[in-house]
Amino acid sequence: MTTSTPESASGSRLLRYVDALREAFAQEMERDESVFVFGLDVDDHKSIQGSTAGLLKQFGPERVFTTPLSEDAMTGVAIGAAMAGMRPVHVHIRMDFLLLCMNQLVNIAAKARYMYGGTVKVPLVVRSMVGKSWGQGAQHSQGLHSMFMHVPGLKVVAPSNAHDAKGCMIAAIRDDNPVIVMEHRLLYPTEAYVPETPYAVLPGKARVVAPGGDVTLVGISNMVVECLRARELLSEIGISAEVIDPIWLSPLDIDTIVESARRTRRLVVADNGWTACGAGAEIVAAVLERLGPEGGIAVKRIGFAPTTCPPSPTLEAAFYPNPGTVAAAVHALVRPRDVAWTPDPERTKLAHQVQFRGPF
Amino acid sequence: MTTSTPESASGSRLLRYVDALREAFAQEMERDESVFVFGLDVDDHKSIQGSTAGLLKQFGPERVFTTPLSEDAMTGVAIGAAMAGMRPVHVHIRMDFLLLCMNQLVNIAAKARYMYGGTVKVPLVVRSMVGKSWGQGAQHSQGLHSMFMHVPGLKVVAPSNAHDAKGCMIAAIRDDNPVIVMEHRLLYPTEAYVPETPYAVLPGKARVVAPGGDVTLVGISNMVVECLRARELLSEIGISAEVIDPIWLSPLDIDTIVESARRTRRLVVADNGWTACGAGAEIVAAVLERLGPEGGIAVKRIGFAPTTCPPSPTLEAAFYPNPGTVAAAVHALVRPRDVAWTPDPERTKLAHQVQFRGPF
Amino acid sequence: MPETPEHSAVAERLYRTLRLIRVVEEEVARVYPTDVIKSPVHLSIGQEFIAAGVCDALEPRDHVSITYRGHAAYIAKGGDLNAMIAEMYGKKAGCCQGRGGSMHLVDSRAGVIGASAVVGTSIPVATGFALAAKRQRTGGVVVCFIGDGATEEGCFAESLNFAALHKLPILFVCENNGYAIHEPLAKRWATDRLCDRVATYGIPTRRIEDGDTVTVRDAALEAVAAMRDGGGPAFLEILCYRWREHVGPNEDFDQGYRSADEKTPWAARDEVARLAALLPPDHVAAIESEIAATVAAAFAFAEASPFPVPEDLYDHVYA
Amino acid sequence: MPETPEHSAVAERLYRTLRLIRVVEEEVARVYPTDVIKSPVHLSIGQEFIAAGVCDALEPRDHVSITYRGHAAYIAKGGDLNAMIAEMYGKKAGCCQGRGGSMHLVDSRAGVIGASAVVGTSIPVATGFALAAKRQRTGGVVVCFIGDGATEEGCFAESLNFAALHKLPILFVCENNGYAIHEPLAKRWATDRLCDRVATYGIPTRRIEDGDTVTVRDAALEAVAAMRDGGGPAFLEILCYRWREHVGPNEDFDQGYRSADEKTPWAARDEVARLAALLPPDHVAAIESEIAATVAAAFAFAEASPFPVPEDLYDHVYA
Ligand SMILES: Cc1ncc(C[n+]2csc(CCOP(=O)(O)OP(=O)(O)O)c2C)c(N)n1
Ligand SMILES: Cc1ncc(C[n+]2csc(CCOP(=O)(O)OP(=O)(O)O)c2C)c(N)n1
Ligand SMILES: [Mg+2]
Ligand SMILES: [Mg+2]
Repeated sequence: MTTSTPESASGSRLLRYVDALREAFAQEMERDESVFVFGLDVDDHKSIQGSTAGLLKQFGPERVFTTPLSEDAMTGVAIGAAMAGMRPVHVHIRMDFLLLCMNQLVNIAAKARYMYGGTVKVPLVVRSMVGKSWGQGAQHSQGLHSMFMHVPGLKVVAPSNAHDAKGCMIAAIRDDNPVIVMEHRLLYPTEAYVPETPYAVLPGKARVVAPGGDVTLVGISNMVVECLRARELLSEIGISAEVIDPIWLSPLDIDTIVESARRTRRLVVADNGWTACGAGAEIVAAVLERLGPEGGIAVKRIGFAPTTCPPSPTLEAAFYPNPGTVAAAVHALVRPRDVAWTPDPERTKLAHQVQFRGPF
Repeated sequence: MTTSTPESASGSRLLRYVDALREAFAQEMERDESVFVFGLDVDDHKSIQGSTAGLLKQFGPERVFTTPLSEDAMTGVAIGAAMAGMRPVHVHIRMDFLLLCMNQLVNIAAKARYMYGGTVKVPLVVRSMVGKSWGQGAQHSQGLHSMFMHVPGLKVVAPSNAHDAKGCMIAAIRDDNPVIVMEHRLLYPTEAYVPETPYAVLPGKARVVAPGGDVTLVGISNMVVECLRARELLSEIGISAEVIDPIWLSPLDIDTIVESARRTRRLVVADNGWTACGAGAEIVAAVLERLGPEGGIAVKRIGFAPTTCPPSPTLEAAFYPNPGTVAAAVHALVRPRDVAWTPDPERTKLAHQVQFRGPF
Repeated sequence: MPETPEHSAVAERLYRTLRLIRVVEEEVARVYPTDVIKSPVHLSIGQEFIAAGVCDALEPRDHVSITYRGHAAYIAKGGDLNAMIAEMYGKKAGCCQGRGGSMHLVDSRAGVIGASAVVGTSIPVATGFALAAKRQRTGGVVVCFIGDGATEEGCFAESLNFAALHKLPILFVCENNGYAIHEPLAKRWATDRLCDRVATYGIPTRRIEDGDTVTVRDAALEAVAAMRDGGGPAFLEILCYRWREHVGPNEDFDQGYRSADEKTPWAARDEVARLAALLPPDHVAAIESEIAATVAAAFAFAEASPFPVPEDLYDHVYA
Repeated sequence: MPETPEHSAVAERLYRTLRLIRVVEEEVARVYPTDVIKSPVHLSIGQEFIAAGVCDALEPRDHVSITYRGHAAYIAKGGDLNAMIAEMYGKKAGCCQGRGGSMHLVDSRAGVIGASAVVGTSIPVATGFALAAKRQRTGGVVVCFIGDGATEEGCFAESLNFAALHKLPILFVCENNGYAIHEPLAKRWATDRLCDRVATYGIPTRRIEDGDTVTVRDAALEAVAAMRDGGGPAFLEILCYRWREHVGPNEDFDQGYRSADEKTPWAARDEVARLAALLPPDHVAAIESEIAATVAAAFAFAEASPFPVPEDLYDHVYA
């Protein structure tokens, strides 16, 4: 198994995130008979936006199958199968549906190894997609990763590009612990260089995506993309942002973030979820515990507005952070005495968001 | 309706936390016919440790009733009844069981008013008890408040004494929003002055429980009691801790904490739960966002060890923070250059913990 | 249906409801590609007879619990049409002020309990409304519409047991269209003995296979009457067929997961056409122009209404 | 039971298991007030015949899924007794290294799936073991023991449907003792037609009311044989009675929620005594002293074992 980064080119092709995921499943299922993929609609013609396309044909209905609408029990089934030596990948088309599975995930999956004294393991992968986009609304849009980061025994990963999608998925499948994977609907069509051979993007290592000296900007999931765009906008007014992608949220590579924040003296976390008790709170608190009072670090969290997600476009636009709001927040932190600055809204849009139109 | 504090004496008696809760239900059910109390075992002879004692007799089985073991649906039933104009109090003997209810609580209760455009309200109270004590283990011990603090639309409260237990419960019952109440098993026998007449301890107001100048020590739920003990131990070595009880975790009165931390320059949060993405992370991050880089505030979170809760006494003792570990952490923060100090373990025990022996 | 004056009044009323739903949804489908609608739509075209038949048995004090595929029942229970279309357009005048969208229609005044996009979640919530109706002695009943897929969620079993235990006035209506998205029953149900299962809770059940609006209405009337007398819950499983794709405005027989043949018998007995044929043509024509005007007005209202302003975002998080 | 050599071997084996469970639990109850046991205990005294009968039908490759009231099935399936008692004492040599306690017994080598203290949660997990057994073609089956209360959780219905749909080799055994803590069935079940309900999934069911260990064993043998032939899941509802309080070592007939009369018929046909009477007295005596020695050794082992050290806290959070 090799490790690699999104830039490494030998044996790589430009691949979409969704195809990178699909390739990870195909390669791992080929390699290991105990891997199976199940969940509502994994075997239909839409195949979870294409991320499970072809698997049914290649591996048959014993290893690729849909389920009844019974998320709670299906999670338990996955846990049981995992304890019995298989490697289930359980798929949810929306992360919101994980709320139906919390009891099994938190009370059993996270705790089994511990409460059974190390005599069992739970090599389970739970895939869940965040539905941000056109009109998804209250119950098809949530990024609930912080709830899982809270619980010892779970791992949590949120790949932000095609390269990491494949590498993290392979790492998750090979991991002997339950891993919650947060995939982002809007990342599916995005492309990156992806090696053909299997490789793992392992837990606990963040990546400095773009260097900078004035502020440390941590992006989570698709917010990495939006932070990179914010970085471009900021560079035009002479602010240099270092963008970090934690990739794995649990275990979290706090060292890389601490290292950067120690240098820039400013830390902004842009999250794909609410801020209260969120991943941003964790990162800010952990960095400041580490740096101590001499730190004198300015901090700011950005995330969903503290409301339910509305579908109406005017409200939805105000609900989600975007490159413009990220850039404006960074500017306010870096130049607190300047008048507020907001980049031209037209320039803050991301190409794929302009193009995308619903429903799914 | 009056407001009051645990010290106010006129018309007050010393009452146990459990009896203060019971009195709140009796008074509110007397006042408002739409209030009802239901959940597994609320009507048996143990009556949720006595907290629902006598209610069945006084108000009859239409307003005080047990349920099947169906926490998910019962939560939905409570939500529906609340939307239809009633005021349900849904009781869970352990907070861990709320994991079965997450879908209804987060996807419906928290969002209904918003996603239905303000046309409905959900005046629901969810009582849940934290089972810390002798051998409760992995699934009977969790404090999951931060998961609920994360979600807009929910309120969260964790009364730490008998006075607030009654006042918060009355406020929760009268609130038109879903309120998650975290009660702590070990607080049930503790006494405070409790007014006889109904009163509310309203959302969004913290209390400075004991003044101090060297460090701001925020305690959550029963950790308030343990912080007060830590404060005594610290005072013996000349460290003066200001202890704050947020009471309501959502909405959170961050102003009171900011005010204190600005003065003491040191902030320690001792929580009754895990620290990752926990209430302590939220408080630390929010305070530092507010105080800005000139703050130069030293911070520290204390909570459950990042493991599952074990029942074996040697492990359990290491899992939970206690007045000794809190005091030691504060000391390290206040006097970072001193050698580590830990108070005599015998002196760090709380009286009721020494006495209590299982199982329930 | 024999030709008595009362019966023809019923037929006319049912037809009016059926036709209104059909015209609204066809208009939704027509405008959908122009991007005026701002959230995913789940059309009930072909299944309208269930909502029309059941809701005809209800009174204003009764409630219906609908799903994300809830346009039909919303309309049949008398939900405000302007507010519905405005909601789908994401407008402030929408029934949810643009905060719900097509999947979360609500009309508290008309007794329409808000819909959920998480399948099955509405079942216990509806049961809670029935508990409140009983405790508050309103005399009202609750109808809980669900799909076949929703019966697989654990809360369905939990709710049935609770409703039966407490003899709550709730009629569960399962619109069994044979699919959950693209997955057929055979891949989800161990057997099709749903009614038998529900009956074991002591709940009277009936399975309606004939696709007849009046059969549905009569069954609902009977169940509701028993419920108002304190008879406790009842259950109807009603076979039906979804003519369009699961979500979105189009047909999808080219997608391979089901064949157009499946639709043929259902299209042949389309209740909208069948009931029209039972009525005097001038009545049908009058209803048609009335409905055309109503629907045009609703879409015009939605079109002309303003969007919420960004500052509205923070309203209604808490009561 | 006719007197054939084979049958008396069975009776002796069943008796040995029953008696071992009874002696262990009575010893647990005896030492409990001395505070050596470090987590809440849920005794199965009076209900042992179910675990003893069912597990007699199993092979080492089979699994059992137990509950927090799981001492009986743990022992009957051959779980390590020393490790069990040490676990209850909170010792490092416990089957969970002191991380589980009485409510979370596990013995992977003996095929005992770990227990959960959240009622019902073990049902889908056991179903997952059955899925694995089928996919891995081990030929093994899974027995999932549950209480009557657990059948009220939604995951029970969900699991039954899935197990039947996929014809999984799992035998669900409901130990119906009529109570969940202090709440009787009448306050929780709309009807008692549990077997009828399960049967609607196409699952063969049987209700055993006679409290007979051999009846239980024979029913389990039959079900397991059918399952090994690919017959899919089966279900047994077995009536029984809990003689002690829900949690803790004592009787509780003075608490008012149930009367001692309820116990009388069950005590009259106590299976431990009944099977003992069927065996030659010298066999019974030999078994008795053997069990006494085994049990004494287990408690002595637990007593002598060291507690975990605080640093152990961080082991096994992740694999
Ligand atoms: C809990 C949950 N699981 C999965 C989904 C995805 N989903 C949306 S609609 C649907 C099908 C539901 O089928 P059914 O209940 O038969 O209703 P129908 O769409 O056929 O009217 C599914 C699986 C969801 N919204 N909620
Ligand atoms: C999900 C859940 N709800 C409630 C409880 C509290 N509780 C513990 S045991 C029990 C009774 C379970 O009854 P049953 O399944 O009949 O098993 P029994 O104790 O009678 O063997 C209850 C309600 C729990 N542990 N888990
Ligand atoms: Mg359907
Ligand atoms: Mg029982």
